[in-house]
Amino acid sequence: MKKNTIYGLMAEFSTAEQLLDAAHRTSGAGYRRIDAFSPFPIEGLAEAVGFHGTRLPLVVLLAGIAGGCAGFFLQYYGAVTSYPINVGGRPLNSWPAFVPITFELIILFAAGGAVLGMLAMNGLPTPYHPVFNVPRFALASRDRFFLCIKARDPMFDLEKTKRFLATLNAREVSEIEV
Amino acid sequence: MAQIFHHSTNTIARVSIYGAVLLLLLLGYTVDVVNNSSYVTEVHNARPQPVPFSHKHHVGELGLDCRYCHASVEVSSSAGMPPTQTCMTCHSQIWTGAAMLEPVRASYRDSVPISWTRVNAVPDFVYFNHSIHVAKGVGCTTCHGPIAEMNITWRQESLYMRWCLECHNAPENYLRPRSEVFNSFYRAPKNQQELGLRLMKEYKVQKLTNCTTCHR
Amino acid sequence: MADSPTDKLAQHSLAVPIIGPGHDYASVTDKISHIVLSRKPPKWWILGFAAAFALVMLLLYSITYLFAVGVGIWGIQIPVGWGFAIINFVWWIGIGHAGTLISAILLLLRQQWRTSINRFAEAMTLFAVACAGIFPLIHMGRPWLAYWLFPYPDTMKMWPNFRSPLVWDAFAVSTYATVSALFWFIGLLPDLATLRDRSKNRAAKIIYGFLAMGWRGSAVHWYRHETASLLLAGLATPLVLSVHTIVSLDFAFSIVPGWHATIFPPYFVAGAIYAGFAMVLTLSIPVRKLFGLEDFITMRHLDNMGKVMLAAGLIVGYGYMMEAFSAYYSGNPYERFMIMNRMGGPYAAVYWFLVACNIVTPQFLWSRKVRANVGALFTIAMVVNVGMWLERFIIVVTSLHRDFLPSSWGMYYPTRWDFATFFGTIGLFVALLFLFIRFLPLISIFEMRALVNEEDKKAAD
Amino acid sequence: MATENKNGGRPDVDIATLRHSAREGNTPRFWRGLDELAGTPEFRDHAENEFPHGANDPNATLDRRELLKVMAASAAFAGLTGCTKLPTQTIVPYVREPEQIIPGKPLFYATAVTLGGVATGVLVESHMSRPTKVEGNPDHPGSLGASDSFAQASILGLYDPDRSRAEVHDGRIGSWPEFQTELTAALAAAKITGGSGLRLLTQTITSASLAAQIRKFLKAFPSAKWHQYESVGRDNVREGARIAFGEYVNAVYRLNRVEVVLTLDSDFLTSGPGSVRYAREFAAKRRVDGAESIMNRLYAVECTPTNTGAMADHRLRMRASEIESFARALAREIGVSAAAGPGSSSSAPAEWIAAVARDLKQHAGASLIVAGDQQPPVVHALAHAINQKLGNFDKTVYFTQPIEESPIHQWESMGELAADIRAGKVTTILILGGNPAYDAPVDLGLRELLPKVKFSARLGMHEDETSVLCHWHIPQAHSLESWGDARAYDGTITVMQPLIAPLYEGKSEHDFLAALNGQAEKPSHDIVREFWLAQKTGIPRFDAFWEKTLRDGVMAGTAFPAKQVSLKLGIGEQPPAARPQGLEIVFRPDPTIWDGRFANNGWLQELPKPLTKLTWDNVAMLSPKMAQRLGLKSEDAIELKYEGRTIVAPAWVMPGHADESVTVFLGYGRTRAGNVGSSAGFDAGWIRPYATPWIGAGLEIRKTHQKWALAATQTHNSMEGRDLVRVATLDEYHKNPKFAQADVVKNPLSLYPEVKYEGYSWGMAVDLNACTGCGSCVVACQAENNIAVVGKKEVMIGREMHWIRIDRYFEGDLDDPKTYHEPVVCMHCEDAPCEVVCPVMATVHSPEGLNEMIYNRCVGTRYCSNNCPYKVRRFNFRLYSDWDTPSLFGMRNPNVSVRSRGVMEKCSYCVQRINAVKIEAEKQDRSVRDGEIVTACQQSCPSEAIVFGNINDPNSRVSKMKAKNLNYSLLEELNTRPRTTYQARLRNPNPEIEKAAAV
Repeated sequence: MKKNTIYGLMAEFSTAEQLLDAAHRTSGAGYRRIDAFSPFPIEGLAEAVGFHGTRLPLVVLLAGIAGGCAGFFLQYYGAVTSYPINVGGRPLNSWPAFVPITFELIILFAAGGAVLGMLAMNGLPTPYHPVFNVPRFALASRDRFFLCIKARDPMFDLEKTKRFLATLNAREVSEIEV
Repeated sequence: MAQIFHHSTNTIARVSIYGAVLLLLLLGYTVDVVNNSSYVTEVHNARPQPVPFSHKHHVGELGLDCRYCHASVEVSSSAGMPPTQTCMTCHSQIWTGAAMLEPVRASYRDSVPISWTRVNAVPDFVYFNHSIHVAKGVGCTTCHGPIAEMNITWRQESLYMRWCLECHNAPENYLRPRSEVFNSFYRAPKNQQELGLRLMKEYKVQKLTNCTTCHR
Repeated sequence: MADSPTDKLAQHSLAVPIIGPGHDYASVTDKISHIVLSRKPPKWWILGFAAAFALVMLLLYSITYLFAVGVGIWGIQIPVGWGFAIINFVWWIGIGHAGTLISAILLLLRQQWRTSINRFAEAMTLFAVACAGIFPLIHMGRPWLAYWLFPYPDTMKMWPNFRSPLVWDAFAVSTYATVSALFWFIGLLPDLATLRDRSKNRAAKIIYGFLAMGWRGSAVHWYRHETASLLLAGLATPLVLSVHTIVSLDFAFSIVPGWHATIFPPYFVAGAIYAGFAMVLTLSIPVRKLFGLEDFITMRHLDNMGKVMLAAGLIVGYGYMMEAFSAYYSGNPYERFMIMNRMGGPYAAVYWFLVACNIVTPQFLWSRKVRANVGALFTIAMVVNVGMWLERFIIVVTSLHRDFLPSSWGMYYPTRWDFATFFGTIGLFVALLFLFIRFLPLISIFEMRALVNEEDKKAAD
Repeated sequence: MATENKNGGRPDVDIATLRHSAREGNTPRFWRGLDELAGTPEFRDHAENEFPHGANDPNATLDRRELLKVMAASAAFAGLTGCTKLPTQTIVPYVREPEQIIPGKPLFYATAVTLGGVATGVLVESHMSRPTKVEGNPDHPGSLGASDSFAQASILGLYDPDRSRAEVHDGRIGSWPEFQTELTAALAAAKITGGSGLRLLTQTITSASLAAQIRKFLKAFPSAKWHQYESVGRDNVREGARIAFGEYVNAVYRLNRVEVVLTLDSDFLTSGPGSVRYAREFAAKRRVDGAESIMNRLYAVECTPTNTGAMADHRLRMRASEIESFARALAREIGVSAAAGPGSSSSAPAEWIAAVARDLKQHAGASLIVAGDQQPPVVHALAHAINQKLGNFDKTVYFTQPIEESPIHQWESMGELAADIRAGKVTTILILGGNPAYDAPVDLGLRELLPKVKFSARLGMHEDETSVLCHWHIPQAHSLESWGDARAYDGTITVMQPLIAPLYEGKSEHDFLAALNGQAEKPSHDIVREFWLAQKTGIPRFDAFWEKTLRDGVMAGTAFPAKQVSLKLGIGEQPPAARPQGLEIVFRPDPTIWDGRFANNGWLQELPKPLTKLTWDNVAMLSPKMAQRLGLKSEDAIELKYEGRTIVAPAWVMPGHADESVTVFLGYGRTRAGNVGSSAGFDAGWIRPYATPWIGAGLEIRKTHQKWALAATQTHNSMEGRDLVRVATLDEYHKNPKFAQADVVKNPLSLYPEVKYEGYSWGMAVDLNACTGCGSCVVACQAENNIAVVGKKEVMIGREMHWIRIDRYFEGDLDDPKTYHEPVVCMHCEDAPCEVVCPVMATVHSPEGLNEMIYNRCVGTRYCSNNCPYKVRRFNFRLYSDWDTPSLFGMRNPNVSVRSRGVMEKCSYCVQRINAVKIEAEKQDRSVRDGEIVTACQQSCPSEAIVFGNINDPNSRVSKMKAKNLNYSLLEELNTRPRTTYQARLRNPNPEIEKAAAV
C-alpha cells in the first residue's frame, strides 16, 4: 500500500560518468522502468536507460511533404483554377515562379513538425512532475546527476531497490512521493 | 525542490494549447460568417422608405412593367429612378387622398424631390451598366430577386465581387430569353444549361472577368 | 618538432581555448544565470535601455504620422519608388542571418566555439527580423491592406500574385521569423529550467517554470531535444540561404539595370553573412566586457568571427567586381551606363565610401594582431555595418534614379522622416536586446556545461 | 439626379447645394499642398515642412480627416469586415424629368471658348447638366475637332473655387440691384455731359451682338469713349497690315497649300488665331509614306525657342531686334525694295538668306512668310510684301476684313485712357473683363490712377488686382455659363450657349451692357437671339436656322470672304531707326498662363511649358553662351533692371536662345489670382514700359546670391545616345526607308508561349513627325481622367501625376540644338514588366491587350513603377485628389474613379471610353467601328499625331500606321512588346544649307 504513494526512488550522482555507469548497472540488474536526469545531454545515457531511437525524423519528413503539396496546390488553385488572369503575358501555371513559396512552406511545416513533435513526444508541457518533489532535484539543472527507478517497475521493492542503489555509490538516495 | 505548480496545471497546459488552436480556427470562421451576414451585406433587410412603396402591389398585383418607372434601364448604365411626375400620372387620379402618398404629392407640389433609401448599392469604384446586362438576357429578378413579392424592397444578393463572378464565369446558368428579361415571375426551365449555352451563342455573350470590365 | 608552423598554429589555438580555465558545471551555471537573477540591473543597463526606448517612441511617432499623411513624407518619388524603407529592410534582414547561420550551420559543422555566441546571435536574429519586418509593411501606400499579400478566401475571389517576389518575400520572411523563433525557444528550454530552479523569488519561479514547460532533463528528453535541434539546424540552413536569395530576387527579378543580375542571390547571401557577423562582433565585444564574460567569449571566438568576416568580405568584394565586369562584358548600354553612373554619377561619393568600408577595411583582418585587438575588431565591425547599409543604398537608389529614359531621371533626397524611421528601428533593436540580456541567459548554459564536460574529458586524457 | 454620380466616393452633387456652399465661402483651399509654395521653395528645405510644426504644410498637422484615416486603418487591421460594409446612401430622383437628359448618359453641346476674342469651337460634354469635358468641334473651322490646352483647361476655369461669388462694393458685400441703382445714378449724372467723363474698357471684342450693345450705349452717350486693351494683343499685326495695305485686314493662311514656310519669330503652330487648324494642315503636309513622298519645309528665324522652331527643318536663332534686318535682307533677295537694316549680315549669314530666298522663289505661290505677333509692324509689312512678291496672295494667304468688331491700336488706346484719367477727365469707368491694374503698361501708373475715378465698376471672374481698385466688383459669368457669340480666325461665327446656370450668379458682358442700356431685366439669350434675328432678316425659318446654328456650333456661311488688298509701294524703303544698343530684353506671353488670365488654373500651372518643361514659374531665359559670360546657372536668382525698374527673376539657361538677349514671360507674379496662382513666379510686367511692349534694349543684369528653385518635370535633356527618338532626313529616308526599324528583333526569344489576342486588341501609334509638343493632350487627359494637381513642391520632388507626358530632347550643339518632342503614354506592353511584380494583381492584362490598373486593389508597393522602363506610372504619395472642395466635384468625370492616397495610377487608354463604345456596339449587335473609340489625348491633338484603334483589324487607321516602315517601338530591345508605337521623325533640310553647315 506504500507503493502507490511512492513514485520511485531517486539516486544522486556528482559526475556524468558515475550516472552513465550507474544507469548501465541498473538496467543490467534488470530494472526496466528507470529514468536518468542530467544538466546537459550525455551520450549513450538514453540507451542506457533502455530507450531506442525516436520517430521524430519521420514526423518531420511527413510534415515537410504536406507543406510542399499544400504550398504548390494553393498557388496552382489560386492562379489557374479559381481566377485565371493574364499577368504580364506569363502562362497561368508559371510553375517556376511557384517554387519559392512551395519551398518556404516545406520548411515551415517541417520545422513546426520538429518542434511540436519533440514537445508532444516528451509529453511536455508537464509543469507538475513527481520528481520535482525531491528537494535536491533542483540541482539537476545545475551540476548534479540523478537516476530514478520508478515504483511501476516490476522489480521495484522499496527496501531492495534502496539497497541496490546504495551499491551504485550514489551520493544520496531519496524517495519520490507522488 | 518544492513543486511550483499544482498537479492540475498539466491538464490545463495541454488543454490551453489545443484551445488556442481551436480559438484561431473559430475566429476565422466568425469573420467569414459576419462578412456574409445580412448585417454586413444588407441582404433581406427591408429598408424603411419615405413612402412605403410596394413592388408587390405595383408589379405583382397591378403588373406594371419594370421600365414604366425604371425608364432608362435599356439605354443607360443607370436603370433610373422615377421622377415624382411618374407617380403622379396615376396618383393624381387614384388614391388622391391617401395619407400614405402625402410625401409624393408634397414633392410634386413644392417640387422637392423624394429621397429614397438606396437598397442595391455597389462601391463607387464599381461601374455597373444595366443596359448591357438587360440586352444580353440577364433578367431583373436574377439580381434583384422576387421583386414582385416585396412589400418593402430588400436586397436579394450580397453584390460581392465573388457573387458577380459566379455569373460572369458561367453565364449559361443565369441567362434567359430577351423576351423574359422583364418578366418578374420568370422561372428558370429544367434545361437552363442548354438554353443558357444557346443564348450565349445567340446573344454573343462573353465571359468578361477582366478587371476593367467593372473597375476604372 | 615543436616549431613546425602547423604545431605553432596548434599551440596557438590551444593557447586560446574556447572557455576560460577553472570552470565547472556550477560556476558556468551560476555566472551566467546570475546576470539574469541578480536583483538590480546595472546602471549602464538602465541608461542604455532608456536611450533605446526613446528611439522606439520616435519610431512609433513617425509611423503614426506616416499612416496619417502617407509615404509622401519620405523622399521617395518617381523614378525612385523605393527608398530608405527597402534599404533598411534588406539591411536588417541581412543582419538577421548571422544568428541562424551560427547556430545552424556551425552546429552541423560541429564547431564547438559557436556555443557561447549562438544564443544571443539567435536573439539578435529575431530582433533584426522584427525590425526588418516593419518596413515592407509601412512602405506600402495603404498598409492597412497588407493582408492582401496572403492567400485567404475573400469576398472578391481574388488571390495574391504568386509570381511576384514581394509575395515570396512575405512568405519567406514570415517563415524565417517563425522558424528562428522556434529554434531559439527550443534552445532556451533547458536554460529556462535552470533559471526556474535557480531563481529565488516566486514570481520568477512561476514565469520561468511556465516557459520551461516542466523540463526536467530526462535522458530521453535530451535525446529527442538533440534530434529536434539537429533537424531544425538542417532545415534552417537552406531556409536562411533561401530567405536572402528571395530578398535578392526582389531586385534580380526586375528589369532595372543594376538590379537585373543573376549574381544577386549568392552575392546577397554573402553580404548577409558579412553584415551578420559584423553585428555579432559589434554586440559581443561590449557584452563580454560589461558582464566580464571574457572566459566564455574568448579571443578565440573573436578571432574566428574575424576570419569569417574576412572571408565573407572577400566574396562581397568579388560580387562588386563581377557586377562591374558583367555590366561591361554584357555590352548592354543601360548596364554600362548604370555602373559608370554609380562610379561617377551624383552618388559616386557614396559608392566609393562603400567600397572603402566593405572591401578595403576588412583587409586588415588578414593580420592576426588586428584580430587579436578587440578595439580594432570592434571598429572594423562598425565600419562594415555602415558599409553594408550603404551597399543597399547604392543598389536601390543608383539603379532606379537613372534607368532607361533620360527624360524620367531624377534624384532621391531622404527626408527627416526617413532617418527618424531608420533610427527608430535601431532603437527597437537595441531595446529588445537589452530586455533579452536582462531576462534570459545570453549564453546557452547547458551547452556550456556540455563544453566543460568535453574540456574535462580532454584534460583527462 | 444624384443617382448617377458614381465617381470615386465623392459625395453626390447637386448644383444648388454646390452654389450655396460656394457662396457661403466655406470651400477650403483649392488643392491641398499648393500653399506649400509660400516661403522659400528651396528644394532640400521641403524636408522642414515634413515636420508637423511646419505651419505652412497642410499635410503636416494631423487634422480630423487624417486622424479618422488612421482610425480607419487600425479598424481595417483589427477586423477585415471594417472595409466591406457600405454606408447607407440615398437616391434623389427628379420631380419633373427634363427632356433629353437620361441619367448616366452624357450630352454634348456646341459652343466656343475665346482667347483674345478669337473663338475656338468646342463641344462640351455634360453629365446630368454638369459640364465635365471640353472637346474640339469638328464642324468649326478653327478647331476641326481638336483644341488647344487653354480650351481644354477652360472647364477648370468654370469650377474654379476662387471665382468671385458676390458683388463687392468698396470691400463690402454688395448686390446686383444695389449696383444698378448706383449705376443709374452715375449714368444720369453723365447724361448731362453726354457722357464725356464716361469710359468703357473691354478686351478685344469679336462679338457682333455685344458690339451692337456697346454702340447703342455709345449712341446714348455720344461723348463717352470705348477703349479696348489686351496686354498680349495683336497691335503689331494690325499696324503691319495698315502699313502694307493702308487698312486693317485679317490675314488667313492656307497651310495645306504651302510647300515652304518661313517664320519670323512666330509660333503660328501653337499660338495665335487659327493655330489649331494651322497645326493640322501643316502636319498633313509632312506625312510621308513610301519612296517618292515629299514634305513641306519650315524655316524658323527666332529669338526665343518656340514649338514652331522645334519643328523647323532649319532654325536660325537671332536676337528679336535683328529680325527686322533679316526681313529687309530677305526682302531684297526676293526682289522687294527695302532699305538695309543695320548690321543685317552680322547674325544672318548671307548665304543662308540667299539659299532660303532661292528655295522660296522656287516655290513661288506655294510658299509663305509668317511674322510673329511680337515683331514690329514693319516686319509684318515686309512679310506681306514678300508674300505678294512670291505670288502667295490668294494662294497660301488671303485677307479678310478684321474679325475684331472695332480694330484699334489697343496699346495707344490704353495710353489715352490713362492720360484722360490723369487729366481728371474721367468720372466713371466701367471695366469689362481683363485685368488692366495688373497688366497695363507699368509706367502708365494705372494702379495709382484707377482709385482716382469717382465711379468705377469692374466685371470680372475673380476679385483680382483690378477689382480691388474699383468701387464695384461684379462677378462675371464664365463663357460656359453665358450666352454670347464670337468670331473664329476666319470670321466664322459661333453662338455660345451656356452649359450650366451661373454657379455664382455671375453676369455676362451682355448682361452688364444690358444694364447700361437700361434693359437689365432682359435675359442675355434674348439679347443675342434678337440681335441675330435682326441680322438674318433674309432667312425664312429663323427658328430652324437658330436651332441649327446652336447644334452645329457654327453659323453657316459667316466666314469672311477673301478681300482684295492692294499693297502700298515703298514699304520698308525708309531706313529703319538705328537699332538701340545694349542687352536685349524680349517680353512674351507665357506658354501656359498666357497674359496671366489662367494664373489660377492648376492644370495650366502644372502643365509643363513645352520647351523648358517648367511648371509653376516663369523665368528669365538666356542662352548658354551668355550665361557662361555672366557666370549664371539655371535657378540663379538674378536682378533685371530695365527702364529704371528692377525685378528679381530666376535665370534659365535655354539652349537655342539667341545670345545677348533675355526673354521674360508675362502672366506671373499675380498678387490676387487666387489660392493657386497668387505669388507664383515674378511679374515681368513690372519692367514692361509703354514704349517697348515686346522688344527693348538696355537691360542690365545683376547676379544675386540667392537661388530660385524651379519645378521642372524633366531635368535631363540628352538622349544619352539611346535611339529613343529616331530621326532621319527625307533623303536618308528615301535611301533607307527602314532606318527606323534597323534593330528590330525579328522573333524575340521567350521562355513562355505567346499569348493570342483574338477579337479586339487595342493599340496606339504616335507620329513624332506631327507632334508639335503643344501639351493640349496633357490637359485633355487630366480633364478626362480626373488627374490631380500636386503643386510646385511635389513636382520638384518628382511626383507630378500626368498620365501622358511629352518628353523633350535636345540633340547636337548646345547653343543651337535640334529639339524633339516625344509624347509618352502607357505602352500597354504585352509582356508587361509591371504586372508580374505586383503582389496583389492590382495591375494585370485584359484579353484585349490593355494593361489594366485597378486602384481599389492596389496596396501601393510601387514595385510596378520601379519595374516600368517607361516610367509612365504615377503614385499618390499623398492625398492629391481634392475630396473637400464641393465646386470641383461637379467637374469630375463620373466614369473614372477619383484616386485616393497610396495607390498607383497610369494611362488606361481611356478604358471608360472603350467600354462605353463597346457596350453601345454590343447593344446594336455589331462590332466597334474604326475611329469610334477616341482617346482624350487623340481627340484634343491639333496635328492628329495620336491614332488609336484595333490592331487586329488590318484596315484600321492604327494598323495602317503601324504597318509603315517609320514605325518603331520604344526600348524595343527589352522585349516588352509595347502596344504604343512611334512613327520616326523626319527632317526635310535644304541641301544647300545642310552642306554649308557640314563644312
